[in-house]
Amino acid sequence: MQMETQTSAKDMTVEEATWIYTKMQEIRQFENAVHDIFAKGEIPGFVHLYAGEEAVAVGVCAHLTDRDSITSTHRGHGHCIAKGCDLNGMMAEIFGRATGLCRGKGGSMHIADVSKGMLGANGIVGAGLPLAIGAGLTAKVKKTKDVAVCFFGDGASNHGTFHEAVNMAAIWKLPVIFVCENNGFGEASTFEYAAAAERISDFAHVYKIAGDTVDGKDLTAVYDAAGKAVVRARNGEGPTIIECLTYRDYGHFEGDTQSYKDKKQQHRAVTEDDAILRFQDYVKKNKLLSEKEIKQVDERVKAAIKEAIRFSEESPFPDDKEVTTDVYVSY
Amino acid sequence: MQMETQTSAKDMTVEEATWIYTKMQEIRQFENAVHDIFAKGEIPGFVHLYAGEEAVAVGVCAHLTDRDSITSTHRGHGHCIAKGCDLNGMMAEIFGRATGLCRGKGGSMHIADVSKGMLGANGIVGAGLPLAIGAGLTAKVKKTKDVAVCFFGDGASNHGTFHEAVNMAAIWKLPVIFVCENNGFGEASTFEYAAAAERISDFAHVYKIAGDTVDGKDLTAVYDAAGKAVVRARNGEGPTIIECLTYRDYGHFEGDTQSYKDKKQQHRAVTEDDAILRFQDYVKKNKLLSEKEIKQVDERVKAAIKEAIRFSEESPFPDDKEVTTDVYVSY
Amino acid sequence: MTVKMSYSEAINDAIRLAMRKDENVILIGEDVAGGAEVDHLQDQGAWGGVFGVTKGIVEEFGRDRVIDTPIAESGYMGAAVSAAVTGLRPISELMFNDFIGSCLDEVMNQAAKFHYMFGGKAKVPLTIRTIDGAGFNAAAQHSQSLYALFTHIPGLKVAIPSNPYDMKGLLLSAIFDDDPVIVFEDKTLYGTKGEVGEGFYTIPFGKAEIKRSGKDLTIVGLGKQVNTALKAAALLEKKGFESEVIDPRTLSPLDEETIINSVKKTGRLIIVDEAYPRCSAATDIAAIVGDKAFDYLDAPIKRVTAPHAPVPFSPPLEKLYMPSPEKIIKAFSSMVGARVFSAV
Amino acid sequence: MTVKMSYSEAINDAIRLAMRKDENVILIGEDVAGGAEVDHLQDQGAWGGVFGVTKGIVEEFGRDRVIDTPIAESGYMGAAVSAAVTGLRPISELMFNDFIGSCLDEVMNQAAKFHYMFGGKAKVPLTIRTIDGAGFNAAAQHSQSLYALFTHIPGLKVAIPSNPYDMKGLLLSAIFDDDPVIVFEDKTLYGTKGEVGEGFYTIPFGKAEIKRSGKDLTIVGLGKQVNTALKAAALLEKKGFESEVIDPRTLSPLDEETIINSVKKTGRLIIVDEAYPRCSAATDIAAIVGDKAFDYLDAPIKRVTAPHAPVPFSPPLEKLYMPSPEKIIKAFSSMVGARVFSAV
Ligand SMILES: Cc1ncc(C[n+]2csc(CCOP(=O)(O)OP(=O)(O)O)c2C)c(N)n1
Ligand SMILES: Cc1ncc(C[n+]2csc(CCOP(=O)(O)OP(=O)(O)O)c2C)c(N)n1
Ligand SMILES: [Mg+2]
Ligand SMILES: [Mg+2]
Repeated sequence: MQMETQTSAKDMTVEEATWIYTKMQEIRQFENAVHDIFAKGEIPGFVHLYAGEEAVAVGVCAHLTDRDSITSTHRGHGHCIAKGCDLNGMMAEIFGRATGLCRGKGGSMHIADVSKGMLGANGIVGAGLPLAIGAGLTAKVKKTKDVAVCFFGDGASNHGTFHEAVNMAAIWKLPVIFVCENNGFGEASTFEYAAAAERISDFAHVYKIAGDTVDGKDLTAVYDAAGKAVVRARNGEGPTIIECLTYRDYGHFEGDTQSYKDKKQQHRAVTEDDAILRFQDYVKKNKLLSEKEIKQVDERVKAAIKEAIRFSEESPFPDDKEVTTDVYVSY
Repeated sequence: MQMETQTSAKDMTVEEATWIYTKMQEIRQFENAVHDIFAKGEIPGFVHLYAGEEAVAVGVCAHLTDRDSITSTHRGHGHCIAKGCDLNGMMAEIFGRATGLCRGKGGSMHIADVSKGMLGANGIVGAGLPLAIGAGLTAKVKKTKDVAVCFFGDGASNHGTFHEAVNMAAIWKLPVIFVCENNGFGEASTFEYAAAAERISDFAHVYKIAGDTVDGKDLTAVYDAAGKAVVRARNGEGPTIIECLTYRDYGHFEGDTQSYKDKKQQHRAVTEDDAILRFQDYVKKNKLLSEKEIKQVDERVKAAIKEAIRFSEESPFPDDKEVTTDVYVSY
Repeated sequence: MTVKMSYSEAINDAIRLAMRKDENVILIGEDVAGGAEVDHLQDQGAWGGVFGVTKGIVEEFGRDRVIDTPIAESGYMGAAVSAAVTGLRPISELMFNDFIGSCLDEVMNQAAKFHYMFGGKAKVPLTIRTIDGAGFNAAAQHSQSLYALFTHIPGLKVAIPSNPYDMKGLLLSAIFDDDPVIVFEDKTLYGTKGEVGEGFYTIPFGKAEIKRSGKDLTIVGLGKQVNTALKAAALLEKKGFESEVIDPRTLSPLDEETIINSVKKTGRLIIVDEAYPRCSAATDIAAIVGDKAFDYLDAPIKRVTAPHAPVPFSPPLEKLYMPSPEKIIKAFSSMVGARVFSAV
Repeated sequence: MTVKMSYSEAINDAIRLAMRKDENVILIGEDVAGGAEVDHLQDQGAWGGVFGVTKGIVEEFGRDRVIDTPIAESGYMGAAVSAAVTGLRPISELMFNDFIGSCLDEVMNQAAKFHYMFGGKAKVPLTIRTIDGAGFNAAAQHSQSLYALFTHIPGLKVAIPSNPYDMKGLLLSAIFDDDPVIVFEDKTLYGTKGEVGEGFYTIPFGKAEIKRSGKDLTIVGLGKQVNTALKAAALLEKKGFESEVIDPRTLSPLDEETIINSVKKTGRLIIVDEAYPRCSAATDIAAIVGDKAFDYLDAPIKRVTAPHAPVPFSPPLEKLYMPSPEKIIKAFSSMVGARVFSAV
């Protein structure tokens, strides 16, 4: 977000709440739309949807400006939207069109917009972790106050890059925030099976950095944790691990039968635990947004997503010569 | 060692003490000899000496049989000797002779003897960690009671493979013991600089496995910790991290000026803290070996090293055709 | 006796046969079963790999021998290497060959070098199964065909089966081979059906298959590009040219003899390879044949490959990126001269 | 004006010049300074890399720009990649090229692909310096020459300087190039002295150098093998044959034109490459020239390379392993016919 944010949700302004709610809705509706279009066979390739995890991306990115960087994952649409990527450009990218953010050459797993500090979705699990260190290093060397956020999954926490990155951020006191989206699964394997650690944030203690586990379905909890971490990072106080307990509403990728999910848990996740429903309650209870204003946002977003689809469908595919352009800046 | 060992040094037999002291001396004298010969320019390649860290390799391997496996590092001579590799074959390997353990094709950084459970010194930092998992996996799948020990440095603990391996050993409850030789340096960088963690054994807590830090210059401390870990591993109770605080008497590799070392610490390491001197005191105090018996071992080892050098110097270089043999079992 | 099976089923069949035959064979990788420790899936598994190729294997052999790993390629690949050294015959799945970036050391510096570095005293009977290939709109990080990297490394064997029959036979050879072997499974071939031998059989490494014979042109197709070669051959036949199409089946070892003998007959060679063009298997075969069959060549050896570019996502671009029968024919036309070619 | 300098000094000089010129240039890697946070070394450093190549640089530029890393190649290489994307020009040292196994992903799937995958909207001005080469008895895991792996990957540029002058100019080009470049430093060349230009200069990529000209044979030598080629040329001269020796200087891009023009004149080509022989830079050049200069070739293109084997430790074996003037002459003799050759 480009406006000044608060460190604690208690002080959230109407303007902020509106931005946050809008972004959460954009993610949800974008993903629902992609899900439907994929089912119809109109979207090619591998697609991993972020629906259900909105509170994480938005709660964190609310504190960031375009100068701050984020690194992302294969499940990157939510991070892109939260970081301010253009919906038309994103959707067109997923459609493989010339008007896509990457001119159709990247696709769902590689959406990026460096001008917005979004350093790219990434098809390689764990790859974003060291990349965040580099953005943090640039901030340190250039003595800016920028921060770098690394979104990564519970599954990625078992990859060596997680530890290499956290250790480097810790010894160099880099302005890097490690945001783990612990949605309980790496593909079809549970976090409990694949990871020996009880909590990923437990590692913070050993690396002697700040760390916490929060309810990742609760926008305000993520917002508060990230707010503190960003302030620490900007003040040169070093990195933080924030583990957000969340859930993905869809399968690992589109096409996944999800036999490994517990039906009750899945039901709870999309009803009482749902991040958007809970944030709606919150803004209403705290008189930030009214029921009517919420509906207005929903409608605005609906129109925006519809427009993104129209834009994409009507956009041309890239020119033939694009196969071999952009391999090098010069060669 | 092939004999039945005790879990606690308190119960150490004379036979054991003799074996242990002999192995420690073999390592020390072997390394001193290699140091001298290297200085004369008779040994080619990169050589990393283990002198000073004897208590670690010997204290651990005392509990192992040939069926148990160890994985090693670039600083592998000590592990080889402790695991029972032939001194002549080792020295000849370092000399690049046909009679070497690897027929001269491996050299110092790749001495191996799979028949003794020594899975190879390794030129790649961190590589031994996953390899130990494999040996542990074989034991588990084949339902043997064998254990696998991974020796690795403090520097290697910053490599991703450390975490990938420990996590896998933990979730699968493998009979793997992670023995960290924390000698305070990874090349010319201190452990304190390169690692954020205070103690490498602190990770054990997060991975929910056993772990401890011991005085790696004290043979009995290593022996006790390893004894317990081996029993646990054989009983199917899972992995252990043992961090041994030690010191390397020579440089990182032969030729290193060691400007980064604290002179006082270096002095203490080779005098009052010296593992061999301390074990001599121990065996004398506990009436396991007399001064005279110690001297006899020293002399026997001296002769053995001399013989190893003679053997190596008189051994032929490999046959020309060996350049292209052993690339494949069949091709 | 043969039976109709998909490429994917042939893999599943081979793995089961190997696991029945030798209890030291294990299958290890990310979600090769799936659903580990989930009550109702513990025995039956969830996925059987991202494409369901190993589905059901955990049901037959249990979790002790079908091991789901954390996302830790260095970790489990290194484990597979030394499990092989210490007595097992692991089949280790690297989900996509693009992920070799996370575990090249274990393959290149450990598995490939142990036998040599240890003076012949260690064996690494490891099989790596991995998915390669473009054509699935999986974009730059999930569409590569990286077999050249592995062929470059001495100590590794490399198989690129193009059809269900070869897949089964080569995979079984790989599993019972005492050297580390990497077997490439083209993701676009999984659904392809073909006649597969019943029961246990192996196909020796280093034996190419002549898919059709001809006297005017030799086309070597790598992996699924054998099919592109065959399509081009059919089109060329209509033009009156007889192509000999060769599937090398393994790149390391490479059956130079079959290719060279064919070129001695035809005088012309086109290599069709969807991998990157530089330092590739295509340049490798071209260099070897250019050297050893020099006197028999009537035209330069042509390579029809991907351009020197990552794999693009957008479907029309990916299509342009790939070799095609048309590109093969164009190459051939340049070899015989456009005039000769269009004259017929 | 030139000044006599070693290969190693040329590197040091280039890095200092680049760091003075642009404050965004940083040097990062394991012990590139050494002795971080050790009181008496904090300002002066301990090692300057394992071979002392970057010694003194920390003294001039300080620890903020000369960054010692933990032993975490994925970690710091990934960091260097995105530091490049976000505004720095990192020089990242991969101590030995053999360690690419620990960070291939960062190089192959991140650095090399960002510009393309992101539709040209990200730049990765990253320079990777790495040590390669056999001849040092450093055995199988510290002696490889893996430039073919990188040349295979689109999006990377690859330089293989063979002498101090080229090293300085190519390294400076690399640092100020907006694409990721990997520069290979042959460990056996560090001590080699030669004339080096004073001050700042660059050598463009994709421009080969003709080291000597001749009409009977073209020899392309890669990296330090240029020297082997020159030795062979001197011996051949005594036999009455004039060799043209070419140093391509960069493999990606490759100056095909200079090589092909030479072959058009000489009709014969030998490529000398100490790397593994399969899917190598040698096969690459052979395939390209075999295609584009087909009509001019009087003899098959020969490759004098390492055998398909890891690098052996034992000194006599390593010597046999390497290309030599004798092997080049033997190859030439096979090209002109032993009779012709010994007749002269
Ligand atoms: C290095 C690597 N290994 C494996 C994969 C295949 N893969 C893609 S997503 C995924 C699961 C990731 O789990 P997690 O990190 O928890 O993220 P989530 O999908 O839950 O958001 C796997 C194994 C990959 N893309 N990269
Ligand atoms: C992957 C890899 N990175 C870097 C190196 C170079 N290197 C060799 S030994 C070493 C230091 C290792 O430190 P540590 O693990 O503490 O072992 P020690 O030398 O202290 O026994 C380094 C960086 C290497 N061999 N492999
Ligand atoms: Mg997850
Ligand atoms: Mg150390």
